[in-house]
Amino acid sequence: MANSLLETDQHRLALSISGSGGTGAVTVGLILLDAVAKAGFYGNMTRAFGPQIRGGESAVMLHFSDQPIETLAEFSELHLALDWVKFDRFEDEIPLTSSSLVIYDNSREKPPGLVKESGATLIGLDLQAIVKTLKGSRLNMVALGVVAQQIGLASHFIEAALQKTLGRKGPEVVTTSMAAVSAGMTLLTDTPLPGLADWHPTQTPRWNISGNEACGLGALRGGLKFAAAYPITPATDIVEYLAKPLAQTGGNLLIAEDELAAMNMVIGASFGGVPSMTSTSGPGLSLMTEAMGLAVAAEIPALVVTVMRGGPSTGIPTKSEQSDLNQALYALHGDAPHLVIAPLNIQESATVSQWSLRLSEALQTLVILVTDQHLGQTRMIMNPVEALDLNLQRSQPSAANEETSYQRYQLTETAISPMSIPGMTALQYTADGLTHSESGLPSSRAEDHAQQLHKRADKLSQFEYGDRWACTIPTAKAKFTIITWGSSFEAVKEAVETLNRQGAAISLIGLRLIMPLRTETLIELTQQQKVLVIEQNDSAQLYHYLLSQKAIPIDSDALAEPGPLLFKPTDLMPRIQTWMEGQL
Amino acid sequence: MANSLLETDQHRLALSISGSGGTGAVTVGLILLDAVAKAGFYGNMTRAFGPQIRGGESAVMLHFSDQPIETLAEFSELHLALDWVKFDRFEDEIPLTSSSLVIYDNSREKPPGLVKESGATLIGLDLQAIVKTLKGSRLNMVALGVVAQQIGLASHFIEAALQKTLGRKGPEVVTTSMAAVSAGMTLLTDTPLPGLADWHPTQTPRWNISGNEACGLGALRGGLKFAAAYPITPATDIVEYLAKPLAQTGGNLLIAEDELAAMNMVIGASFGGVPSMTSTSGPGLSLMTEAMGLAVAAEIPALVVTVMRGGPSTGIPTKSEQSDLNQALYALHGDAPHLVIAPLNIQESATVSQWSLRLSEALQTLVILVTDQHLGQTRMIMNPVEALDLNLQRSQPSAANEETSYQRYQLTETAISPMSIPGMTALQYTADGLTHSESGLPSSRAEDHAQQLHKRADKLSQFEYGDRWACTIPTAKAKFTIITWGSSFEAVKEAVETLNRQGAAISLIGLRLIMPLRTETLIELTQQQKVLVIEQNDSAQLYHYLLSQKAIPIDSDALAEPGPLLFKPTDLMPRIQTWMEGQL
Amino acid sequence: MSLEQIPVKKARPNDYTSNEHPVWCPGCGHFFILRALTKALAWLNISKQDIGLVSGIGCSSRLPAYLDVYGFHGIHGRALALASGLKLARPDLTVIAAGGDGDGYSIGGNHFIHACRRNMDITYIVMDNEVYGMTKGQPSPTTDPEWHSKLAPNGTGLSSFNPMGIALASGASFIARGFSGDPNGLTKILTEAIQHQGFSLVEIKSPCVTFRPEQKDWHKSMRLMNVTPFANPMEAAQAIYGSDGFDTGIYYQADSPVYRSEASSKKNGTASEQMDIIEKALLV
Amino acid sequence: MSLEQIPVKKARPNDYTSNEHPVWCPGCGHFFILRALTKALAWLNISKQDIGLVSGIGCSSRLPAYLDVYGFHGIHGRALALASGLKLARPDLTVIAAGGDGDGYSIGGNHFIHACRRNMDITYIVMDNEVYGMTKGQPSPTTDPEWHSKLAPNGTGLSSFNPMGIALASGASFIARGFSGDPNGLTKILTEAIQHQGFSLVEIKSPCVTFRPEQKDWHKSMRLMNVTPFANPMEAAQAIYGSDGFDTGIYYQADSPVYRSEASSKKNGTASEQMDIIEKALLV
Ligand SMILES: Cc1ncc(C[n+]2csc(CCOP(=O)(O)OP(=O)(O)O)c2C)c(N)n1
Ligand SMILES: Cc1ncc(C[n+]2csc(CCOP(=O)(O)OP(=O)(O)O)c2C)c(N)n1
Ligand code: SF4
Ligand code: SF4
Ligand SMILES: [Mg+2]
Ligand SMILES: [Mg+2]
Repeated sequence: MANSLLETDQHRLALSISGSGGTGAVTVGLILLDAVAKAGFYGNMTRAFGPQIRGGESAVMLHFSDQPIETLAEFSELHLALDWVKFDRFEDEIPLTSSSLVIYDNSREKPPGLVKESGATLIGLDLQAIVKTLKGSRLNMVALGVVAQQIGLASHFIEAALQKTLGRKGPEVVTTSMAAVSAGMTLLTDTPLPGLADWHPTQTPRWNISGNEACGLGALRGGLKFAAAYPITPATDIVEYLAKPLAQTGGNLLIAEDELAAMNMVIGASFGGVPSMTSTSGPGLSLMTEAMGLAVAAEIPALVVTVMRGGPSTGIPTKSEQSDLNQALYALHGDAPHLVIAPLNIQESATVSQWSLRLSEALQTLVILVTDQHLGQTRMIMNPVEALDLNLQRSQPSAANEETSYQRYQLTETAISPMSIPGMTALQYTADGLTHSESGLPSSRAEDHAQQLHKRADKLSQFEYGDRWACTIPTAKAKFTIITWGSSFEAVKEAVETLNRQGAAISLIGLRLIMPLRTETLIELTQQQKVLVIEQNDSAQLYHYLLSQKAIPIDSDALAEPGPLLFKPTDLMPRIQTWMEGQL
Repeated sequence: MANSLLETDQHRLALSISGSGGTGAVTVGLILLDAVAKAGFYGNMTRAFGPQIRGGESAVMLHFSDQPIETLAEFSELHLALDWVKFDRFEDEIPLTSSSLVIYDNSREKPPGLVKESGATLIGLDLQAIVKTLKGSRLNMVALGVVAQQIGLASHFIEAALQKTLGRKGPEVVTTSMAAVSAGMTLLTDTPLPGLADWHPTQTPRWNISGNEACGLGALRGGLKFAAAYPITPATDIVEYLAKPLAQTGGNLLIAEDELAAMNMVIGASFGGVPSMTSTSGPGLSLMTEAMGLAVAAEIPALVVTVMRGGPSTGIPTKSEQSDLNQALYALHGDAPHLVIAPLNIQESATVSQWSLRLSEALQTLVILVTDQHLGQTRMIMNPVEALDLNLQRSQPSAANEETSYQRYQLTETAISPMSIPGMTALQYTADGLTHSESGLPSSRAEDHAQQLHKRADKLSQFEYGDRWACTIPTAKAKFTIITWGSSFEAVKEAVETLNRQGAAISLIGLRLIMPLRTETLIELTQQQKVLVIEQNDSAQLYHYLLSQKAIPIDSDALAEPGPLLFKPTDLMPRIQTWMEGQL
Repeated sequence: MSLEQIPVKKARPNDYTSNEHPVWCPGCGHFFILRALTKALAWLNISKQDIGLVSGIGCSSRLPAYLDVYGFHGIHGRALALASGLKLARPDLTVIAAGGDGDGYSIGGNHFIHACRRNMDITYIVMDNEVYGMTKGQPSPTTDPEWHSKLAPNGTGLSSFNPMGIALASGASFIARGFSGDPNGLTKILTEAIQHQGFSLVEIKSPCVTFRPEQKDWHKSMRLMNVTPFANPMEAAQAIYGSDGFDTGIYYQADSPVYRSEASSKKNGTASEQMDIIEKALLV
Repeated sequence: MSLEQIPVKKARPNDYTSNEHPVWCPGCGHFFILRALTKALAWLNISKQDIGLVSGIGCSSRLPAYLDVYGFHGIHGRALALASGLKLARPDLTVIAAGGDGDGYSIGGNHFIHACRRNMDITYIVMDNEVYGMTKGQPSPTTDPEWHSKLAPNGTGLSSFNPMGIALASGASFIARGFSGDPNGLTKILTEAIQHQGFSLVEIKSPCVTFRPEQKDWHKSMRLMNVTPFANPMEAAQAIYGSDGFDTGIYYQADSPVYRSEASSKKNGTASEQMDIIEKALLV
């Protein structure tokens, strides 16, 4: 089976496309993804860029399947090179093997050494010659035709996709492009690749969506009515996506002058009674630190989505890493309990963000939703995800009681105090980030301080989160348990499933609710186990956090590696095996 | 022995003074402290204020001894009330017992119920009558005379202290004040207090210094030439102290528009080759988070002193807490190793800050020096502290080599790269917070990323810090070890010493170098021990950190309590005892 | 505020005060600003529950708790960001931001210029005592270059910040200077500022009797309500730059485009119909 | 820089360039600014090792690595704070800060106004393309209110930020507008700005050919070096407000007090003698 160092029962196909600035490699990828989707399949697409802002080399990696698929391809079965300029930059991202097929335009430079050394089958075509014969056509469209033919993708799917992607440029552009595609389809009829031919298309509706869009969608479903943000890679897409839907649903998007403003705007709007969020990445989250503490202390609901990239400092802005967990957990000064939540894959981004926004409202607290560049910017063809049916509301005081004055931070059984909203008569109060008593008035008494500190911790720790806190995949008689989170989950899951099929017995836990940690349940699940924590950062942040909470056995181990390259199931498998052997 | 729930072989005397706005309680305290110092003794003074900015009630607590003393008094032996306005606010800070003596002006309100209930001996004097007889005199000066007489403090010491404190207001003020003091000294000749009479004065020179001043002094000794800061309680005193000495030594103090600016100014100055620092507290440190990450990534030496106060958010700005440890350790996004250091008492603030500044230079890294309101704002009479003799220099490249171009972030054995300074010929480079290669040029390659991440971690972990990393006080045959840090240290130490004298066998570790943690040494010291971690915050931050590093046994316990009240040795003793019994 | 919402009973200033006694030093200028504000609110007869009063940190920023309205005592320097979020999310509220010269012009400077530029319908009250009062007497941006303090023993040497000039250059549509020692003039300015549609800067000289005792003499130099408003920015600029800082009144009032919430803008169909459209757009 | 230090050999622009090829898109205006800067440096014949060039984050902020000087590619919005620390600590260096309109006027706005006020001897180069280039096309403070983008599908509706007006109100002592398409004029402006004692704002229109392709037409509307400098702020204000944004040249140049380092100021005795005095003051 194709691309099958892993044993799996689904069909898969892995393609990649590269080209220097202006060659249109990304456009080919977007059209292919959409066309294959229209043909009834699933897939995902990631991008890689050179250091140039634009006009530099870029590449896309596509992974198709007849079933939902989140993992990236392990190597490229078919690579299309629109040219070879600086191709070596993508060596890590686009592994070629001797079973790869490489198609390129032989009117330009020859394939570089590393391509030849891979042992891949090289097919140079004179694409340029075709372009010359077709007025207004472009090389990337001819190449698209070649690829479509190679993978057995019918031309009407391409045409529909072209219509969607290029339609706004006018019907002529579509016609010209389609002519080029058709010409390309005749160029190479010999097809060594199994392609899509014997795959079973599905008739069910599917979404073409990125993780960042899914995240925004979930917030909208959760009732989002206000967002404020400052652009930052790789999070900007979230608010760019939200701009129109928010306007459609009577909400507002405020472009802030900086992240300090964005976070405070969110707090102001939420104080006004409106479900609110912001989105950012590490450097921006750093700037939000102080205001996030205000949300905690003044008990203002607020959702902050942080899309991690390589760090520290400006780091690697366009690539993925899971190294901002410590920050999400611990950046705030003082004892400042809040929620830290992470989706395990792109598919669930929408539900997890909906849940997160509702939790912020119900618990009147800060929720930091942690995703990363991979989860956020990968584009997926996937089954639509149903909205959750959640009953998590901001608790409001009943009508004012003349006798007793309103106590904004009143102690209650749930430790959640009813929160009045401007406009409600006789329930005025002043929200405050100073240590305060139940009334909200400033106090520096030890008793008030301890009382409110405990209240804020208790409301989060006592809450019943249900079993959405983690995805647990137990395996009968397992002696080993692997714990992971975020974008590492799918690769780890595939590795574990494959090993289990090969006879291993490993249980898997993917954590969604990272703080407050479901410590007791974790202890139950892991106490008789050898535990390995897998994460994509240099200092094993999740591992140390779990140790700090005594949630895993003291002899647990970590497999932690910094970004920007994602874990691959086949790389993980031998490492997990070695680890298991070391435990015996 | 006075104030001696604790057994100690030193003389001690505990006083307190309170009064509403304008009564001059603080002035009396400052003069007493200085006069007792001039008499040849030691002491410390802390202050407490009501919520008013000024004009509100305030109180000072003084603890004197014939030997160096850091701990606060456990209860007040002599309390002077200039009036009783809102005295109940200080109930926690000024504990009165049946052995307390309370002196007050009986021309005003009567002592409140809680004073009577304490069982203290109450002595009402008609101070106001004296004031009326002496033109220009003030009630607080008469009262000062009463207290001086009570504690057996000779009038020439008061006069010298008055001269120092009030001298700049002109000789007349001093004369009038001294007349009032003298009158006060005749008012109450009966002295139930043992007082200073049989104490042995020392002839050695001593300092009158606050912890914040000591911290600034240490930095100056370390070669500080640049500071930038934005005012914030309780850290402002550091830069207020530095203003003149920096000008005297040819350095600069830049008042920044905010903390974002302050931190970046420090980085800019340090890039210029000049040892630099800033000082702040939790909210300000939050704002410095992003720039601190830049110092780490670009390897720019920088010292950040954070003086903790009650948190989260604005919290309790004028009082102490140890709840910003997590922030100091973990706030930075990405994997961002740096140093976190804390002095254990006021006495050593000068040496620890000198060491910290030099470490930042030698390791080209960010050092966060963590103190707190108590350590910073307590004023001490103490023995002068010698400057350290440290040989910790910023490594500089030797003259440019025409053959090979300068590599700013070159890998070396120590993982410290020679750093050129603007002005050095042919050694130009660009410092960068983007992931970079050895040359400093941006790179998003996994290999460069891992290499530089490891380099930055290694230079800190490999360094030989010597035994300044902790104050370890081993006890023979100890089964118990207590670990603590910062301003909790002195109270814990006193409790442990007393328990040990009573037959317990407890070892004590006060951590100075908190990150990177000397894990192996800690394991050695604690592996056969029952361990208790004591700290002043709600979530047991140090305890969880030590667990996260596997530095203490998994069955270790925490005694963590939020501020703003400091730990007292006598409160700690039974709690430690109960804990020890629970371990058997 | 639509006509129906106006409460029938005419409000009195005291209706707007809370039971909390201010922490301010006796004689602090901020007391009079509190008083003038409650008078202006009473004059305008705005319902207490429809007022959002947000602030930063500082003596001045303690203001919200002294009024019986919806208050937010936020963090240092961010009052205008809080206010902007609140106003955009809740256009029905009367949103007022308040704070000090340190809060607004030093750490809050960026929000200040961008709030001016957005020109949302917010009234911004700056209680300017040319010092950081709360932290016990450090120079602020408006401090005289010669003023000696611990932090700047020889003075800062920096010419002082020109808040009204910067507000004008940044796009504020209402700019006034008041004096805490002139409660009537100040009440009038505040009334106009709150009524004005757009961003109003009310810069108020307010003595800090504790750390700047010499400011007790300000009342001798201030000229009360001697300024006449211009609608033309160049004329206003001339008046602002031409002043020695002791003139009071409204310098500038213009009818500039106001940044408004889309929340109220008409849309087709219900929210759930809109969500359907949004979700359908994702289909392949 | 004293006369002795001037290198004997006359420098050429290429002496100041590094070997790194800019990551900018072909045709980006920033290329021409790089070129003009090296020309100005060569003209002034400043030693490479005596230049500190600091920036923030953005396409424009990539500048330092393309020069062979001491560079600092800092974090977004903080170039001026870095520069201020560097200049105060090292008054002997020629300190230049550079960045984009987003970096300088949005997130960096507070440092911008306070750097103007301090009037330290720093040259600030803003490469203004009226867009966030690096993050792929969001509206910046200088963006036209009507420009449609993903983030503001109907335009921001906000009147655009007036950097020169704000700089003037904030106290900058040299204010100019340049155009990347006019290398000679720009070189002249930069030369003057670097020579000027005090804070110089050089606001340069620099097309972003990728996200604002319509800016390729700017060269049709720009008027090259048609402005004459004023030393009087009101006259300069009139010229700045009166311009449609397409005039170039130096608008304002004044001889205002410059904030200088104390590091060089005379003191009595050696550093260690001074430390003795400092320590003695602590004795009881
Ligand atoms: C981030 C942060 N930095 C610093 C402070 C300390 N701080 C509190 S109030 C204040 C200045 C207050 O001055 P101003 O705004 O002029 O108000 P005033 O007290 O003079 O009325 C400062 C610096 C803080 N609370 N938070
Ligand atoms: C704290 C922070 N917020 C946001 C970003 C993302 N960011 C990088 S560059 C940039 C804007 C760049 O625009 P501009 O300064 O105008 O420069 P240009 O790219 O247009 O030259 C932004 C928002 C960041 N790096 N750091
Ligand atoms: S310190 Fe100054 S500003 Fe603060 S309350 Fe007192 S007088 Fe007012
Ligand atoms: S995106 Fe725009 S500003 Fe950035 S390099 Fe390209 S053209 Fe220049
Ligand atoms: Mg002030
Ligand atoms: Mg720009």
